[in-house]
Amino acid sequence: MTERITTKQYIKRYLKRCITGPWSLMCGLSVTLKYFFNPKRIVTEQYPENRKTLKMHERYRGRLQMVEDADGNNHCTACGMCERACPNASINVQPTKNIAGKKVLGRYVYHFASCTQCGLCVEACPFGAIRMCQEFEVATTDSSTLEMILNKKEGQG
Amino acid sequence: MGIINFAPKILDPVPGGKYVVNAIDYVVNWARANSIWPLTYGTSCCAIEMMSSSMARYDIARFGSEVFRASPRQADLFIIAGTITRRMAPALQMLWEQMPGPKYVLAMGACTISGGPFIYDNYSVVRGAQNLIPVDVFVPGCPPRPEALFHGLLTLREKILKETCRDPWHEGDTKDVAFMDRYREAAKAWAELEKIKDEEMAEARAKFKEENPDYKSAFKPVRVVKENFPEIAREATPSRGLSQSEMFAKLQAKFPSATVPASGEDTVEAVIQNMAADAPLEVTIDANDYLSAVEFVKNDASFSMDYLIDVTAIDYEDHFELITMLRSMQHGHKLFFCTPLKKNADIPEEKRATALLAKVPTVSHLYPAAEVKEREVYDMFGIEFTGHQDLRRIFLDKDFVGYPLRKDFTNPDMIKRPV
Amino acid sequence: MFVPSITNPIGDVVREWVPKLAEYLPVAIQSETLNSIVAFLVNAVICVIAVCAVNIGSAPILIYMERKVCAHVQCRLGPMRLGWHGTIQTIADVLKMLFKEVYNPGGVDKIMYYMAPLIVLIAPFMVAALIPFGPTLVVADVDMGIPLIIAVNGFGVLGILLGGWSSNNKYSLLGALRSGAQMISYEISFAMILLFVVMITGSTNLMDITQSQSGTVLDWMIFKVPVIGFIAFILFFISSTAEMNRAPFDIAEAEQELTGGYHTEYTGTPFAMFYLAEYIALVTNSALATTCFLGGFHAPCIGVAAVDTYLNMVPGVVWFFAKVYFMIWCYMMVRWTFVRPRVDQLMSFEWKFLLPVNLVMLVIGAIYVALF
Amino acid sequence: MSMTQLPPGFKITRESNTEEFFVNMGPQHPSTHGALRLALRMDGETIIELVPHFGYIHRGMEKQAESMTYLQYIAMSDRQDYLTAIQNNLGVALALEKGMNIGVPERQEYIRVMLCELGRIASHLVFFGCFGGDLGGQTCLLFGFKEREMIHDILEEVTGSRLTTNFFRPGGSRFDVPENFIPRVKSFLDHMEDSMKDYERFLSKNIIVQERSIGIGILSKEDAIAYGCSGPVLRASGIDFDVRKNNPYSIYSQLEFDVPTARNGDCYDRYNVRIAEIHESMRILRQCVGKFPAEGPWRSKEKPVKLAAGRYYSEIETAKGLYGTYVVAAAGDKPYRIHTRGPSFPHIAALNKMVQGHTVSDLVTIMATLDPVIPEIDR
Repeated sequence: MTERITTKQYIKRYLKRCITGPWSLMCGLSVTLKYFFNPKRIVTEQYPENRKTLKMHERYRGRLQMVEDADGNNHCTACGMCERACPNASINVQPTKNIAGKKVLGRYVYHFASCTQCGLCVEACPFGAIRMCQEFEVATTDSSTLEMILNKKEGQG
Repeated sequence: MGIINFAPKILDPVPGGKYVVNAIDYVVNWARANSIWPLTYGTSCCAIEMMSSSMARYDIARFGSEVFRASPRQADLFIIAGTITRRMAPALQMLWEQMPGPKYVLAMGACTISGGPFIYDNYSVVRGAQNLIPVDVFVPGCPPRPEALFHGLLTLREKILKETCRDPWHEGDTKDVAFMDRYREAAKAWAELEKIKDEEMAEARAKFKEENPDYKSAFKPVRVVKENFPEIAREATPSRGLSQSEMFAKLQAKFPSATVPASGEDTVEAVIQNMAADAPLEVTIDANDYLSAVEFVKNDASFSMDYLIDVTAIDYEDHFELITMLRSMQHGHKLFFCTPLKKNADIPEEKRATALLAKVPTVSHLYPAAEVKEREVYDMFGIEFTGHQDLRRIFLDKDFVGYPLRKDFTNPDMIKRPV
Repeated sequence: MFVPSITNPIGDVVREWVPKLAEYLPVAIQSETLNSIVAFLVNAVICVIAVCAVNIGSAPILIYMERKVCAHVQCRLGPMRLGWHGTIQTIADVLKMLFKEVYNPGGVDKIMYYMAPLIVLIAPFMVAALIPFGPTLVVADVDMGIPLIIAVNGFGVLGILLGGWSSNNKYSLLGALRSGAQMISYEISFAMILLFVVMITGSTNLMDITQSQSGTVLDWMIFKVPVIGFIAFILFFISSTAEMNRAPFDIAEAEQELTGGYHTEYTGTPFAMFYLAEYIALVTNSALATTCFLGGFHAPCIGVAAVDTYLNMVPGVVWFFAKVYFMIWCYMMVRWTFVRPRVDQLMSFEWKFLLPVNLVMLVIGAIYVALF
Repeated sequence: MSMTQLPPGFKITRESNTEEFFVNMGPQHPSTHGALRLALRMDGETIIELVPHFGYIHRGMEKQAESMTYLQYIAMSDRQDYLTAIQNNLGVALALEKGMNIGVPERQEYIRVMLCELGRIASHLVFFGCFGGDLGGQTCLLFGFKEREMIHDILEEVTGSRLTTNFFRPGGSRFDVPENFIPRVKSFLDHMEDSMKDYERFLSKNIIVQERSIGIGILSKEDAIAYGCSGPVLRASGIDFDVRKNNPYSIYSQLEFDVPTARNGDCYDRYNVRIAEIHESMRILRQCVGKFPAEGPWRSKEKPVKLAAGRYYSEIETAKGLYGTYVVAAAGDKPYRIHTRGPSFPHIAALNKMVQGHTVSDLVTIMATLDPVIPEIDR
């Protein structure tokens, strides 16, 4: 920016900045002082301490979970829609045959390690057999625990 | 490190010395576990959540970990936040090596644990940081919430508190974790099990069928009821500037080779008439006319296409199609040039994968914006731009083999998505 | 034989006690020279321990304070989980840094590399020895106090330059060069403003300077010379911030630009020393500001006898540290408020603004001394 | 020193008496905003030339997209410009709607506009924070993120995730907004208005900020167009171009808002334009809060996402600029190819033009005001 100005203008501008400059800095300082002396403005949530009151929203997408009734029965029919909807092979539905020879859910293998919690599987499931749970404390030191079997019981059929 | 590692050797034989060693352990672990300084390292989405966790709302400072060091030499914890690509991997390993021990690694997010969304059909992402450096704590999620990161931090803290100078911290080993292989093996194993089960159950099933010939399951899967919504037609807001047919007429007057792909019995005019009002006009133009056509629409006053949106390409069986997207800032209309480029058939089959198959004049002297975009097309498709000043690979290493966006591209690291 | 002696109240006590204790020794080895040597050594050890204790002891407190101040400015809580409100967080940090692996990157000049943090530490320690903490609490009551401080303060830049150069890293080198240019420039206005104080009080002895500010608040240097004193204080504040390499003048570290500047390559204990030096410099500079402008260890008397007697009942050292911590808080508020100027702007600010103003101040000071 | 062989990418030949040297910034550097590597050719602290090296976060999204279903690609698009993932979702959804030839009901339009404007504010707040932070004022960074968390809260309640929203679908969205959405947005706006006053007082008039950003990194009108810049960077150079005005999508044509522009195209202008955009977004949100239809369908009839063969192009104005999605559809639920035109790519390409003759400190300022998101460049 090469702007041509006279010496008089330059000096005028220089002196003006000598006043406005410190004033602008004072304005900035006033904001920090205001924040410093007002403990009500602190917005911190203390996570491990607030564990009891901390609740995720209803739609929060945590880990995948099977919808089960009181007896542990699930609604899964092992149709594999979720497996096809999953973008990255996080779901592996392994069907089996029950005593009547009908295809039912054997193991619902869920790879939490690669799950991106996009929720496409839940969307794809025609029977509402799975959902995203509200769990978020999921850190582990052992990566093999991230591979889990979601169903406790074989599917019904 | 250093002196305290000798403490057990000297003190343990001394009577009562082991209590001193225990005390040293306690103090050292206490200090290490409560003062974890992370390294500022983030490549993508998880980095934002990592930043969020150090901000006012979640405040990682409560754990004493707000001292994000920009230099690896002063950091204790390597939070790998974000996807690791093959190109980034050496840098990541070097950063880890530069950290003084004891150092810990926290893999944050699905990408760093297993490759996450980038497992299938991917040639550039490292599937899991464990392949590169030893990882202590895994925090799954995409991206994990700040609370989840804190939970990871607390998990790491627990881990550090269990250490002892009798078995001092040492560099762990990297693990070859081919998650996909494990998935497949598990599936195979299950299939085997199924076979055995089938055999075992055969008798019981037959018996069951005999006993209950007209067995009907009580289980009736209930379909989720979906709300009914009205069907709504799309309304296209017309673009400004020249209409599609006006543009096409003007272009064809100058370049007779310009057409619009018409399928079946529709005439070109009919196709243009039927175009949605907000769709850009896509004109197929001969490769020989390409440069002069771009020049023409740039300089012609009624077109004045001064803005290059993008240059990209599509790979078809026998030809590429170069798409040059142009827009007029002044008028507001958009014009896409689709230039079919015949693939060079003279190149022998075995060399095709690594050879440049087509050639087209560059437009980077007309639009500086095209410089990087054409490099991208060169990198991804292997189309040569004659006259380009600086035609290098842009996203991939210079020794990368092949052009990934070609349909026949193969790479040993790529896992095909099952159909 | 000439034996140097340190003149301070502790020294007097030691000098008194050493001959008395020496009488118990065999007569053959009793001598005046020995007595004075022993007295000097004992005195020196006590003083070194005292200075170290005050400085190193205050560093964790300051680090904790800084973390809390910045947290509250930024609407968060800061360290909370270790001890009551995270009070012992910094102790864990210090311990951890001591237990970290220390190694040097390839291609460094090892002697220089490990010497640099030590050199950086020297300067603030020496300055601390000259500061009168109370009416009788001064390690070295030197007549040439102010010139000595000016001389010693320039020492720190040497360590930073060495550290940056020997690290064999371009970022470190850039940081060191920046800081070298910056500190040498700001040294000048730093010295000028101290000279202004010397001119008004007529002494270079820090104890004399403090004593000349006795009386009410209005006798403090900052208010003694109307308006000019306050401007001088602000100028001192600015130049000392730059001297300490603290934000907003921390272009030598400039995390966003140079990833850490001169200490990019340092690990563990050497890095902790740089860190320590930064905070000790903060103490000494605040102490200097307190001594020169805020009346040192004098109570803020307001001229009303009833109040003043109560204020004077509090020992001077408490007042001194109260003022020092107030100054430190000011430095911190400034650090967490302002953004960092560019290198060339920083230099032109020094040479085109600060220095001329300082010269004018000196002239006005001279006129003031001549008139009153 | 005469360099006979310059490293790849450097072009300028010059005679110099002083020794030139090369500095590598990145791929892991605090102020490159991600995994970007900048090779600098410097004379002292003055930058002679800069060569950006991309690809450190190239994740091959376009290759993957070829084998993905469209819905899976919407989930993938979250990971491009993750600062406003919700806007990427909209960009893809609009292109798919063109292919499916379906529209969306009015209520959904309002949901889209409101969430996108919230996303824009969130992104600009990150800019505000990073701008202050990169200049050395760490406090700014935290101020910016403080309000951003409130937006995240709203987004999480609506979409289920803080960053990777995966929310919009062709013809609608995944869910309807919850009941307390409008009151929450309202209270957020009230809070935001107060905070912005403080923040502007804190940074806008600050003399150090002005000194460091006025006249720095000037991008002329001609260069801005030639390099294909868009969004606030283009508008700061004095060009009144905003897809929301020039090619209105959704219901932007029914809403009142201005397109803030500036004249000089320097860092301070880019900063001011973004701050003004926050105010404009708040204005849009206020209008939406007033007009939001309480009743009515929130999506059109659910259909399987299958496109007719053809090519569909949609463009929207994200917080960074023009975000184009080019879908080459084969018949069925999988694309033949999807190409994304991200706004940050041209900005970094134009970086060399802006930094020449400035110092490393200025480079940091310029990078901050370009506000790039590297994964969106590399894809």
